[in-house]
Amino acid sequence: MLQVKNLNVTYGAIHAVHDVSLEVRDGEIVSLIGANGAGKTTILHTITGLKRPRGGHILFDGQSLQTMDAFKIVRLGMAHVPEGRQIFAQMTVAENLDMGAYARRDKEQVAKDLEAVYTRFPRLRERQRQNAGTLSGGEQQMLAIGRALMSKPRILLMDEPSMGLSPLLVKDIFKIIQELNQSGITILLVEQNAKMALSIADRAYVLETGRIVMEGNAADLLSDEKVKKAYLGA
Amino acid sequence: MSGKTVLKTEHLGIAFGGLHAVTDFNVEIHEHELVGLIGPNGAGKTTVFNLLTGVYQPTEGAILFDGQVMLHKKPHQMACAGIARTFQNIRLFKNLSVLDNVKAACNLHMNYSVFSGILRLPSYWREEAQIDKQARELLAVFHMEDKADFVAANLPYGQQRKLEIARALATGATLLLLDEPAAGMNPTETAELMETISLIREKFGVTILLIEHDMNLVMNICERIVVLDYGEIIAAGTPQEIANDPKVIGAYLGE
Amino acid sequence: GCSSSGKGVKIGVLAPLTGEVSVYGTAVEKGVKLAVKEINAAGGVLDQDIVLEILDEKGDIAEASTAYDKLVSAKIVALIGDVTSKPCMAVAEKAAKDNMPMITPTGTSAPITGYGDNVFRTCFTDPFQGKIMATFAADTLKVKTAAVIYNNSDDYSKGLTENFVATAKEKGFEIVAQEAYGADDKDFKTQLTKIQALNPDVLFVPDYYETVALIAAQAREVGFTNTMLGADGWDGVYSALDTSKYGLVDGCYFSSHYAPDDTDPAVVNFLAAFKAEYNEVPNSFAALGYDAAYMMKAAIEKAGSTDKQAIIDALASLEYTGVTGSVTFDENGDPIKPACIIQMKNGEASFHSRVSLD
Amino acid sequence: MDQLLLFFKQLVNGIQAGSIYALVALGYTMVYGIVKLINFAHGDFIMVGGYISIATIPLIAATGAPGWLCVIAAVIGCALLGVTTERVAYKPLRNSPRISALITAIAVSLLLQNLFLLLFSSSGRPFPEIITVPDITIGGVKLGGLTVVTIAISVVIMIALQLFVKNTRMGKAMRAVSENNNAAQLMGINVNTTISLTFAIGSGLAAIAAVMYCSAYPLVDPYLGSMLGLKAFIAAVLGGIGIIPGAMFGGIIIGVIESLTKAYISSQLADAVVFGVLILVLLVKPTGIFGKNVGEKV
Amino acid sequence: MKNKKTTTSYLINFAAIAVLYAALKLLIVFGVIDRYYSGVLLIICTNIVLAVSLNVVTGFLGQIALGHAGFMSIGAYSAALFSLGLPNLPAVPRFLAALLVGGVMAAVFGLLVGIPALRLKGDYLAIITLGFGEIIRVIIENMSVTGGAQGLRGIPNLASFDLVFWVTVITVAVIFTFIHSRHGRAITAIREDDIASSAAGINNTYYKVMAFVVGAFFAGIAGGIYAHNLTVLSAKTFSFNYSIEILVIVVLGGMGSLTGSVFAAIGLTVLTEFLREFSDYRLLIYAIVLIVLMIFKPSGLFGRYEFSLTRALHRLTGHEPRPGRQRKSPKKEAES
Ligand SMILES: Nc1ncnc2c1ncn2[C@@H]1O[C@H](COP(=O)(O)OP(=O)(O)OP(=O)(O)O)[C@@H](O)[C@H]1O
Ligand SMILES: Nc1ncnc2c1ncn2[C@@H]1O[C@H](COP(=O)(O)OP(=O)(O)OP(=O)(O)O)[C@@H](O)[C@H]1O
Ligand SMILES: [Mg+2]
Ligand SMILES: [Mg+2]
Repeated sequence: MLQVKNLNVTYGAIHAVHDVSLEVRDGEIVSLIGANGAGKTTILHTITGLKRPRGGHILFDGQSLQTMDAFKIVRLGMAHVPEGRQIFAQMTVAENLDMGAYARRDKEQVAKDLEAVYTRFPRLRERQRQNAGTLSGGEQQMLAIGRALMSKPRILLMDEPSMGLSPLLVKDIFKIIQELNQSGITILLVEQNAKMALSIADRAYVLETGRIVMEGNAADLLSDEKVKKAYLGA
Repeated sequence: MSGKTVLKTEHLGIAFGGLHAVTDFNVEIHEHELVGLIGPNGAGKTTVFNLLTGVYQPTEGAILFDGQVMLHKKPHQMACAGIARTFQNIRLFKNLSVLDNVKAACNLHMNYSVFSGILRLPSYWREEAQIDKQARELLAVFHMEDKADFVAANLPYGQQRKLEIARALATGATLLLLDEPAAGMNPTETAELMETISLIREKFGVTILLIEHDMNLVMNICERIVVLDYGEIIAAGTPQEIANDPKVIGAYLGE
Repeated sequence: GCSSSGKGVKIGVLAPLTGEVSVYGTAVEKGVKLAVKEINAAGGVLDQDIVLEILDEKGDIAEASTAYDKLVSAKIVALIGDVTSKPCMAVAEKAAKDNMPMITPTGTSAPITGYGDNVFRTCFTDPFQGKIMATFAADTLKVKTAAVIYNNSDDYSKGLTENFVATAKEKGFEIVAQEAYGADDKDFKTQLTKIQALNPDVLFVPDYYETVALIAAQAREVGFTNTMLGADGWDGVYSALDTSKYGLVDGCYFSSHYAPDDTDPAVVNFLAAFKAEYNEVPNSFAALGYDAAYMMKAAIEKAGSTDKQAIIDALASLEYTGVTGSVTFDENGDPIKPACIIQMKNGEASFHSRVSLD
Repeated sequence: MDQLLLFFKQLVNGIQAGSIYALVALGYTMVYGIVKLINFAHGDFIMVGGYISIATIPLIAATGAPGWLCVIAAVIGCALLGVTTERVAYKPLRNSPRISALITAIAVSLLLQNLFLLLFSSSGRPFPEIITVPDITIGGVKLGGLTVVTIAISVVIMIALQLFVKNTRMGKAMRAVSENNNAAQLMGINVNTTISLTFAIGSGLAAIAAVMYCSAYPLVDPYLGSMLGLKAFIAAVLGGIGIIPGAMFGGIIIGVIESLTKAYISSQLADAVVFGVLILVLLVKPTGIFGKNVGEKV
Repeated sequence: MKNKKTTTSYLINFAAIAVLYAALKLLIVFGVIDRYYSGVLLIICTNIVLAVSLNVVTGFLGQIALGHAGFMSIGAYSAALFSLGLPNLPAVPRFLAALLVGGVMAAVFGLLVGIPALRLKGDYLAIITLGFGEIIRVIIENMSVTGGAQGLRGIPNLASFDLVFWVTVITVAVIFTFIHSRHGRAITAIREDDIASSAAGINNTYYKVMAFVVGAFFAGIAGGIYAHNLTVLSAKTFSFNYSIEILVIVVLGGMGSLTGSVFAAIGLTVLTEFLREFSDYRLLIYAIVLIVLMIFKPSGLFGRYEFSLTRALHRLTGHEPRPGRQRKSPKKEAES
């Protein structure tokens, strides 16, 4: 479904991503783990068109994305829960969710999905009228995820969704991710919480300073000594 | 519970419009303690920090720091009094050098005048030399001495968090408030952070109040934990007590 | 700039060709250029062409001062300019030190010529015109009451007002209102409404024609039907009015240097030549620039050399008759000439009478 | 004359001037609200609108159609100008310090002024009378027909804009873009077209304002826009910049304050008083009269 | 800190300035630099003082201020009135004292304006400073001591090249040392993040006002130079357009780079003079140049970079000093 070939990304002098190739097959959960500054966010940004690659190809259902505008890519059915939440601070919670469905026309289905999001995150329902900017860190994270869901994506890119969430919610989030995946949404998951991520993912890639150093079956990686030492803190 | 009381809050509370973000918040923290403040998202933890650092003014209750009542104090006054903090979403002086980030926080215990600064009088050289030394030593504690001349924005995430802590310490604070210092770190980095925290606690003898969702960290280094939910304290005690408290498990830890 | 070969008699011109007051600067420039074109066609001066060094100063004091220095470096023998009063003073201050022959065509503020014996002007001074119009109002129009609306941040407007009011006292008619407005104002209804409420016999509007056009229209709008008076700044007011609005200024008078319908050949030729050159009707700025150029030429001829002191002496004792009347300079370097009163009627500005201060 | 009557006349004078400010301020606030750029060139767009009108009126008159139809040409012209300006001058600076964009806006303003100075000389051109609406007289106070029209137009535009931004899809897109460019793209919003549209509307409004302004003060010169733009901007800030009803309100207020100051305090100090009021308001309410105070969550 | 290195670098820079001064002086004496060029030099110096002073507020404190010309005018008028009031003082002390008076008066107003105004941020601060600037203008226009609309005339022409040159050098040096002291550090910290700065114990209001007052003080000095250079003052000159011209210099040079301000001040002044030839086209060209520069150098010609003679010399002589962040030596800007 999503194919990335020899991707190279630079910020001025900094060469953040070197020849990264990865693929996400239809219906999979693929997880991308790596230390801070490894280049995970950069890769996601490049896939959704927020950043232009220096070189390489990105294919989504056979269409190449590397020169496509972000808003077009999104309309192809790709949603992105960005790092740092990027919610609309001056809009209310409800308006934020509404923006999530911007590209959609099917009114009544949107209403249903909104209801679904509220049932997933009751806290958001409580705060419908509150300015998103004044939400707590975790509440903002919920909102960011909810907003992404409102676009009814076929593939969902999540950048550290569990960041800043309470243990209870972290568990929920990963449950939700699995549910979403069962409901047919393909998922590319960037996580610091590697243990959790690997435990729900089908396959995974390990990124170090912009290069893929390991890839394969999530279960295998989970039991891999090197990975344990580096990312599972055990 | 050894040592004298550093911080005491009495019925501390704040409401935003109708919303009571924090209500009847009472804690007593003793010198040299390391206390954890946990609770569900939106429980009011960061708000407590904002109250303690003068970002928000409480709508009820009082804050006693070193026995003095802290009323209508501005953030910088709180800092001068000895309460320093880090932020949930990092707030560094992005375009300043790492060294200057720390030096800026030393400002409150420098006192050469504008004129000695402009005319480069001896007092300027003396104090500048002194804080230059201090700042570099402080960075050394975080193994960042070699990064002194980097622009803060170009630091990797983990080191940005550390720099924020260093900056807070540079104010000469006796009470340190850390808001989710481990957020966005992987277990290995977190482990390293835990060492640093205990280290600075020994080295600078500061009292620490810390918000964190990483239970591994909290349970391991905190001596005492306060649990907040919907702005109210639902439990307080040792990690073991908290870990087995059904209320906490229900509201926060889950099982 | 439009300097041709370095050889020839170099005369400097300073004027605002850009910026808010460039309207007046460009008018003067046109007048000067036309004159010099004619002069050179007629054989120039001292058997040489007059070469103009024209510099823009944006109506800004600092720019005027440096621009003047630049002209001095370019070795000009005399200066025509500046156009507006304050830059004029900054320049005069320096010119006096250099003993540089200087004629300002339009710098009306009284002190300008006080900077030195080298400074002359072709236009009336503010006091002069203020007095003239007050005299005219009293003696000819026999008014009992008058009001003034003036531009508070413009020295020309303010200078005229002060003297008009002062003379009114002597002449014994009452000033019922003095209303001010700011430099960039376009709405004067409030002040005019106040004035209208007092219904004075005449309203004195000492400003330049573009503002005057707006004030006239709004004065009529708030119901003021009496006569309005102005000074040489009014020349050209029709150009700022839509043809359908000419009626607004019917029966208004202003003082000027010459009358467009004057049969004096100097005037007739000037109007014709100007129309031919630029295909527009000149205003008094153009006329004054034109005369300034001719005076300078006359002086240089009289001096028989381009020696600065010689030119200055020549100017001091010059008797010249041009478009803006026959001029001699008083000891300050201000022109001694009568003003003619122009009357406006259905689109025509025509000679009404000549007034001089006894 | 009866003092009360005089007072009402002065009030009306204020409203007359104010309704123009309001109209201009609406365009200003519109652009600022979305792009967060103080478009110093807005006043000069009005100037351009004035010249376009002058150029087209004779042609329209020739066809026998009413002269005010020139507004169509003006709107189109200004909209194009606005969009091009944004594409050429502002777009490259979207991710630069905002002040660089501010300086560019100032430069654009300078450019337009001097371009038109070259094209049409600095001498003002009289603006023909194209809007002839009978005056209304209530108890001795004459309310100019032009004023009535101006106010009506401003109100209509205000309401229309408000509805547009709050309720339409495009309007939502605009608000999203103004808040967070990247996030907006992730919602599937085409940022470029959104911003272009914003400028098109803003400049279109400038054109309408131009026609009304020139009809009220029938003299068009290249510097027409500079002071007008400034006053309107102040009106917008007073009302709470970015807030559409605020602009309307601010405009009228400024006009009335000016008029009453000239009438009863001092015609010299009117400008000072206007700014003084602005300052006082901002000190009491830092985001303007209608501004909502949005503190940053720490 | 105060080791051989800094002291020598101070000496080097001072030497460089002295050489520059001597060179210019000679050129003037031998008439290579004639009246016109030395006149331009004075204007350049005035603009340098204006730009570096505004840079304190806009570049280092990070606040847009559109009222700088207002403070300049206060300095100009009070300096002028002072020297007019003391006609029989010898020229040099008379001029310097006048500048000081101008500076102090402007600073006082800076304080009065700053305390309320600086409660606002960003565009609101911009507009409020603009407002104060215009109010000052209107008031000056309506006072009698200032000559009102007629303007103030007959101000002694005391602004000699030598004095103005050194005043400029000192201004730049002082602002440099100020910025590179604890106070300057606090001010830049506020620019970077005012919430973090107050949490780090910095009294935002205090330092904001300080920056504002310092800026106003030197704007006043610039006003004093202006007045004694042109001998005529008109309130109109100091409208907000002038404030904007100054802002343009700062932004073009680079907010937070004194070097930038200096070179931009020189560049733009020279450009204006050069374009004078093109009479009616000049402002058009000027505008286009500005737009192009902004598009291609959005953060100004120098960004936050500061030129250092000492560093340059080191590079020439091969042995690089400790690499890393730019340390810069004072006074250097006054070069050229
Ligand atoms: N805007 C930027 N400008 C310059 N360098 C950048 C920028 N963004 C990221 N980088 C650099 O690119 C590299 C990869 O950054 P990235 O944010 O993709 O890492 P990451 O894996 O997402 O880290 P984290 O786990 O902290 O989110 C880092 O070295 C970072 O310093
Ligand atoms: N300025 C404000 N206006 C309105 N509501 C606010 C404001 N600040 C905080 N709140 C609300 O108060 C509650 C507490 O917020 P706070 O940031 O303290 O939560 P928290 O405990 O830090 O949560 P997290 O762990 O997610 O950071 C939240 O529900 C938030 O929406
Ligand atoms: Mg990341
Ligand atoms: Mg929090």
